[in-house]
Amino acid sequence: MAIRANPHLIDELELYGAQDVVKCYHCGNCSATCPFSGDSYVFPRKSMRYLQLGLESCLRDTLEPWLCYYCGECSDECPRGAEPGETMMSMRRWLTARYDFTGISALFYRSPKAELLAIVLLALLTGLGFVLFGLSQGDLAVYSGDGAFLPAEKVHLFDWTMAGVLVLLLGINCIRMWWFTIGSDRSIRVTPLLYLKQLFQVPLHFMTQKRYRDCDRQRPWAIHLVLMLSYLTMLILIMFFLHRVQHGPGIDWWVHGFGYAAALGLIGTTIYALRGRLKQSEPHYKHSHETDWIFLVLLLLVSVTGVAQHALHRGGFEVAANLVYVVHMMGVVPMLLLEVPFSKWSHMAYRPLAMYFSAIHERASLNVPADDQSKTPAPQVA
Amino acid sequence: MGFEPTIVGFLCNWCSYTGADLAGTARIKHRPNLRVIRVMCSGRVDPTFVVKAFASGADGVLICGCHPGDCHYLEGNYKTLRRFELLKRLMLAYGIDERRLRLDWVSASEGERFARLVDEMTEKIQPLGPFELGPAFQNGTDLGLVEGITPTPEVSHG
Amino acid sequence: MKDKCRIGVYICNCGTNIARVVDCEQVCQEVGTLPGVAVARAYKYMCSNPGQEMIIHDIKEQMLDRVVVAACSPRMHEPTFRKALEASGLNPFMLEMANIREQCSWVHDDPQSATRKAIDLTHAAIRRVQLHEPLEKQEAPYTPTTLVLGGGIAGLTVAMELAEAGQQVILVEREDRLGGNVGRVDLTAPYLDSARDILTEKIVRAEASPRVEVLLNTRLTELKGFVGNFTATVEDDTGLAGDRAVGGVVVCTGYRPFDAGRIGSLGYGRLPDVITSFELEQQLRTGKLKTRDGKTPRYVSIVHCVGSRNARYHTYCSRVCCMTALKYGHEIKSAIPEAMITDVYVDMLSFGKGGEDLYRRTSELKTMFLMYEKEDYPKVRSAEPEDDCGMLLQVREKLSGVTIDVPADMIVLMVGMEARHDGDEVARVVGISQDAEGWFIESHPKLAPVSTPTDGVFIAGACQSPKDIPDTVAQARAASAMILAYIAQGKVEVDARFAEVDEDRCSGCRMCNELCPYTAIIYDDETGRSAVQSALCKACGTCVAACPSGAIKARHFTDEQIIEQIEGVLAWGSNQPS
Amino acid sequence: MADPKLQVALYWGAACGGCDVAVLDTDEFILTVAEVADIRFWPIAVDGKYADLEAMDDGELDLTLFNGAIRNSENQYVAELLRRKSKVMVAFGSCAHLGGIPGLANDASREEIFHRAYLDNPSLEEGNVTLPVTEKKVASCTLEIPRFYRRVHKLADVVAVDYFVPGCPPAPTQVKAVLLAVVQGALPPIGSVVGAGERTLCDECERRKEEKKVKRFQRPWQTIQDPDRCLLEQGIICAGSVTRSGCGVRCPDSGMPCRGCYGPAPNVHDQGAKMISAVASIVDSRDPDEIATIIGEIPDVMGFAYRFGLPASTLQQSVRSL
Repeated sequence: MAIRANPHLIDELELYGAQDVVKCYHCGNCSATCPFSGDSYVFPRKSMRYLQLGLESCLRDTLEPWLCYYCGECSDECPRGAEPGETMMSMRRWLTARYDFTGISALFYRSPKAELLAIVLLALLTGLGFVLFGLSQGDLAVYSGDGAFLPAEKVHLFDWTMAGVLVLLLGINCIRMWWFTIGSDRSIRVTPLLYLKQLFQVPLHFMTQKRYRDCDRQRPWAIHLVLMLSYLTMLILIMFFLHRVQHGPGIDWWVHGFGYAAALGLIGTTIYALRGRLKQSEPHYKHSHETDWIFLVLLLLVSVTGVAQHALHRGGFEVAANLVYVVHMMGVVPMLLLEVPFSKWSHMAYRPLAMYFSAIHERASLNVPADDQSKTPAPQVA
Repeated sequence: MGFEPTIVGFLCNWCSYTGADLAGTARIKHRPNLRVIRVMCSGRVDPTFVVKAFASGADGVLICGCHPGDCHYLEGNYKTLRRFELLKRLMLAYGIDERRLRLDWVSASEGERFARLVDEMTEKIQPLGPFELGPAFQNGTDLGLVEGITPTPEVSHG
Repeated sequence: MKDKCRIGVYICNCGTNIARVVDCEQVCQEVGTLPGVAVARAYKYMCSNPGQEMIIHDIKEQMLDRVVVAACSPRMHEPTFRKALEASGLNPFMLEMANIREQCSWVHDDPQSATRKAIDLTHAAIRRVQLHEPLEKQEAPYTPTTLVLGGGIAGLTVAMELAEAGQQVILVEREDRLGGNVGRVDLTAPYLDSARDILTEKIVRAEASPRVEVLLNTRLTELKGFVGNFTATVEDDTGLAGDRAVGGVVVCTGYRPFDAGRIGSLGYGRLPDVITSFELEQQLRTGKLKTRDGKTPRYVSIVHCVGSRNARYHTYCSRVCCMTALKYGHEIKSAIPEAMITDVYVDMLSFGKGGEDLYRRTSELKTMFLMYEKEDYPKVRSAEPEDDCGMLLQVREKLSGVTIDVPADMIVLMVGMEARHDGDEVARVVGISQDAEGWFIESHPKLAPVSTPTDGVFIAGACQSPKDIPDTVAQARAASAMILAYIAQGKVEVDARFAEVDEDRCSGCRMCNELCPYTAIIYDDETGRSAVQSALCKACGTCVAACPSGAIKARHFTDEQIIEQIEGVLAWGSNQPS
Repeated sequence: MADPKLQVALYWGAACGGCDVAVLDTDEFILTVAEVADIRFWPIAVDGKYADLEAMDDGELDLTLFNGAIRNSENQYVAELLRRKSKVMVAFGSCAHLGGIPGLANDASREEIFHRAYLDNPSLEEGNVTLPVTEKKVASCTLEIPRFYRRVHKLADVVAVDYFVPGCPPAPTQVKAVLLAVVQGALPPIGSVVGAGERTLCDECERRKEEKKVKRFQRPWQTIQDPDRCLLEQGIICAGSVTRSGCGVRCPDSGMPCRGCYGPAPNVHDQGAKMISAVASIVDSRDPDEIATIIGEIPDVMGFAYRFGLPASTLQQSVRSL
């Protein structure tokens, strides 16, 4: 069956940050140089081709943009200046929007102003909510313990509720991702056992980002891993040890040790990334979409306010600590509610999942009987 | 050492001779059995030359011209082809193995093809042994020639 | 003659090129004892100055009357050694070369058999040279008027070049206007300048020039004579014929577009909005870019290689279509900015000056490029109402391996160039040949690109092979230069190698008359004899081989010389016990 | 040599007798010859024995006209004998000149010929399996008959020949001219062809000649010919163009194509090869298949190329010894 070409697809991707796609003339240098590209998944050229030809459904169903960590080798090597690395990045944004069933993601990516507006509105709403809530609960001068302005257990409950909503939203999007990439693919048969056997891929890639190490330059991997682990540590601390984190005045090194390290990691890597994007110092920092800035600024804000409220609390400035706490939450809530399911943060789920799905797909393709394979048009892009 | 045939080659100046030169320039090795005689066009090759070559001891004769349609002289090679067809019939009537006479087209750019042609023809003639006419013609004279009398050739005078 | 010969034989080592495989000393010794050989020497470089001087010295000191040089191919150094003979007062045709490099040392490894072969070839040359005769070149005057066939960009360029050099030109055009195919084009690739600008000025100047006689609706029906001395018969549509004396002819008859209707799957003739590139040019020239229904097309698809690079139609590349297609991208976009352009191509050949830049600029217009397999033309069908476009073009896209439907409101077929239907008539009249595709054949693809086997007849432009305007103009100017060189000399040299009929032997059987590709043989009814016009003869020797009376002699390639050579190469073998 | 009269011998080798008749066809001129010449030996006309010949002195004869080819040992014996006895030896007629019609037997071996002549011949009496042998012992002596050679030779293959008179048979006017030349002692250099022209038949042929292009070759009976037009142009294979002039164009004038009995033109090395070159050249086609078809339809290639000259052909001449 012929697939209808959509000549407007490039225009659409350009809203997601794609640039210079038209310059590509398919020499294949990008795929040849890419340390991740292999026999089963050959990119970025193939995805570039889908994009150029406006093969929307092909592009929607491919996992390839997620297998790219954007080390930027391809863009460096491209003889035409077609920026395949950035195109892959923009495809990830576009895919995020396609996985998102609410349409919010698409709105945000295509209109950063809308995202900014949503963040500000949600932040104000959060600020107002927390102030009103705080006032109803306790005293602005009390940070923790009885009569605390924002009691840890209540905040904890809020966190868990929010986590539930996030998991639900992201979960639905992940299922959609599964359906597009594996579930609807008639050319392969995946047994439940295979799903089970490959499940280890998710935590493996999530925790180690190990594929990123295949990149010639190791520093991006290190930065990315530190950021990732810091964030994870902080998440675990907040979700499970919030009380102990906030409890004072003594320092519980079992908890705070991790917390400080994580805070340092978060602030350090975000500043590094921001600096890099400002100076365009590395290939993957050369192009910045508005959502990249929003994400980094938000993360830095949240990290700094988190550290600040903690420091203020430890320093005995309880009122200030509480106020900063509210500001912190004004950052946290939009960041989690908007960034995780609808924007850049979602890749923390999609990428390990893509690793998992690709491993399944690869093995399932090997199991397809020969006659089936002949019916399936083999990808011809090298 | 096995039988090494001697092949006389008539090569047209513009395509085949140049192609043979190209085989040289490109150092494409081939069998040393061919003796090339350059003619301006394969159309110059009078069947008389072919019978003379066989009569003088050639084991094979190769005629090469430009590819049909590419003749430097527009269509000399078509005339060669016509003569070759009829000459082939005469050779068969003499009981000569048809592998000994070959017409082929070699362009100026076909050095490789020329070299393979020479190899192929040499290998085909090798098992045939030295040139000979059909059994009836092979019978030499059994005359009792009287010594001192040499047959007079007929001379022409103008 | 044979007994009195004094032959000098020179075996070249060519450094080690020959000597590495061939034992030159042995060759020298064996041939040195042959009858007629006065001196035989081996030397490291015969073509070098000392080598040539050795020959010149020997000719003078040893009273040599013939020379054999066993060295490289005669195609390489025959002129060199002929000059050496001339320098010592010997007729240059008293030389024979044995090719023991290209056809011996370079292609054989075994020294023994290579040396044997070298001896045989040298022996044959020695036998042959004994029958060589001194030959003299001849001269004829050159008429400084030039006949130009075809009034397209090539013909106009030749006409103006010659006219501006002060020479007379007769410009013959079959159609009723000058300009040819370029006259049907809007802008030109890659700089998007107007074809009209290029052409109009030339046409106006040609029509105004007192040196250019423009004959419209006219054909050349006969060309008699030879270089410098042709008589051209031209005939117009009304059947009015006249003879013109011309010295040279430049054939600039151009090409015709491929008939797109031959490829059914593309829908030309079946679907109204499938048009050829020339039809699009027409729309662009009038500034009305519309579908048949008068709508503005939103999707324009351009199919490349229509009739080109395909085993069923023409295997060659038509050279201009890719760049023209890219040009359309710009022209259509500037007319309809919102139009989406798709180029369906086989290979994007954006060679030459400005080509790659045009490709880049076109791709920046977000032109969609789809690659198809050249034997697998896209299929065009009418779209359904829900498709939101006029037609769908189905392409098996090669770079993605996906079969794709491309929406299109207008499909432009880049029709290739084809040899003109009347090419064979032109070829026959002027005495040049065509390749399998019908293009006129040049003397040498690299070294003589505008010359033909018929001296004084040149070809320029797309009648020789598909060509763009710059190449066409370059060829036209090259042909003009060739003509001007003849005119500057005022005379033509006729090769000393030609066939001649011995009137005392000719029996008037007329066997040879039809065989001559240059119609150089004239039969005289009165005497009942045939004769060769030496200026027209190219020395192919076909008539010589056919002459049943043995009356035609090919100078420098006589029966006796060749038979002597045959016996020479076989002399050693026939002396061996079998 | 006191006798002023010319001493002449005529002899036939492997021949049909036509050449002898051609001499008689000079009509009353033969009487003129008789006035100036003594015919010393002429088996067809006068009685004579080999013994008479053997008894002559060497060089006693002034002239021998030898017609017929050398087919057997008797032919050779007499040829050598006459050569010794004669000052001038003339190969008279196609058979002596080139091998002639008997020479066509060269494409069959002696065994095949014997088989055909003595065993398979339809006119043989059933059960008759008599084969000739060169020696047969009978009661008192041994009988000998000449040995049948493996192949036919032209006269010049066995003896030195001074002049060649071509033709099958030589045209009487040419015979007359030759005899006259001998009588007058106006002979050209040794080895010359006499009694013939220096061009080809076409020179004397009155038929209209145009440019030649042939799509189909055929035998005379297969077409209704234009009596005024060149036969070859009509697709009838006429050997006139490759045949020495001098015969008087008798065949083409009678509507029959020339068969080549006068041999090749002076400058032509091999009549058959030249014929092939000339005839194939005028095939009107550029399509290899069509060319093969047109050429393939030509009947009996050997027969038309070497009707009278197979023993003299270049290739046949190249086979000299066993």
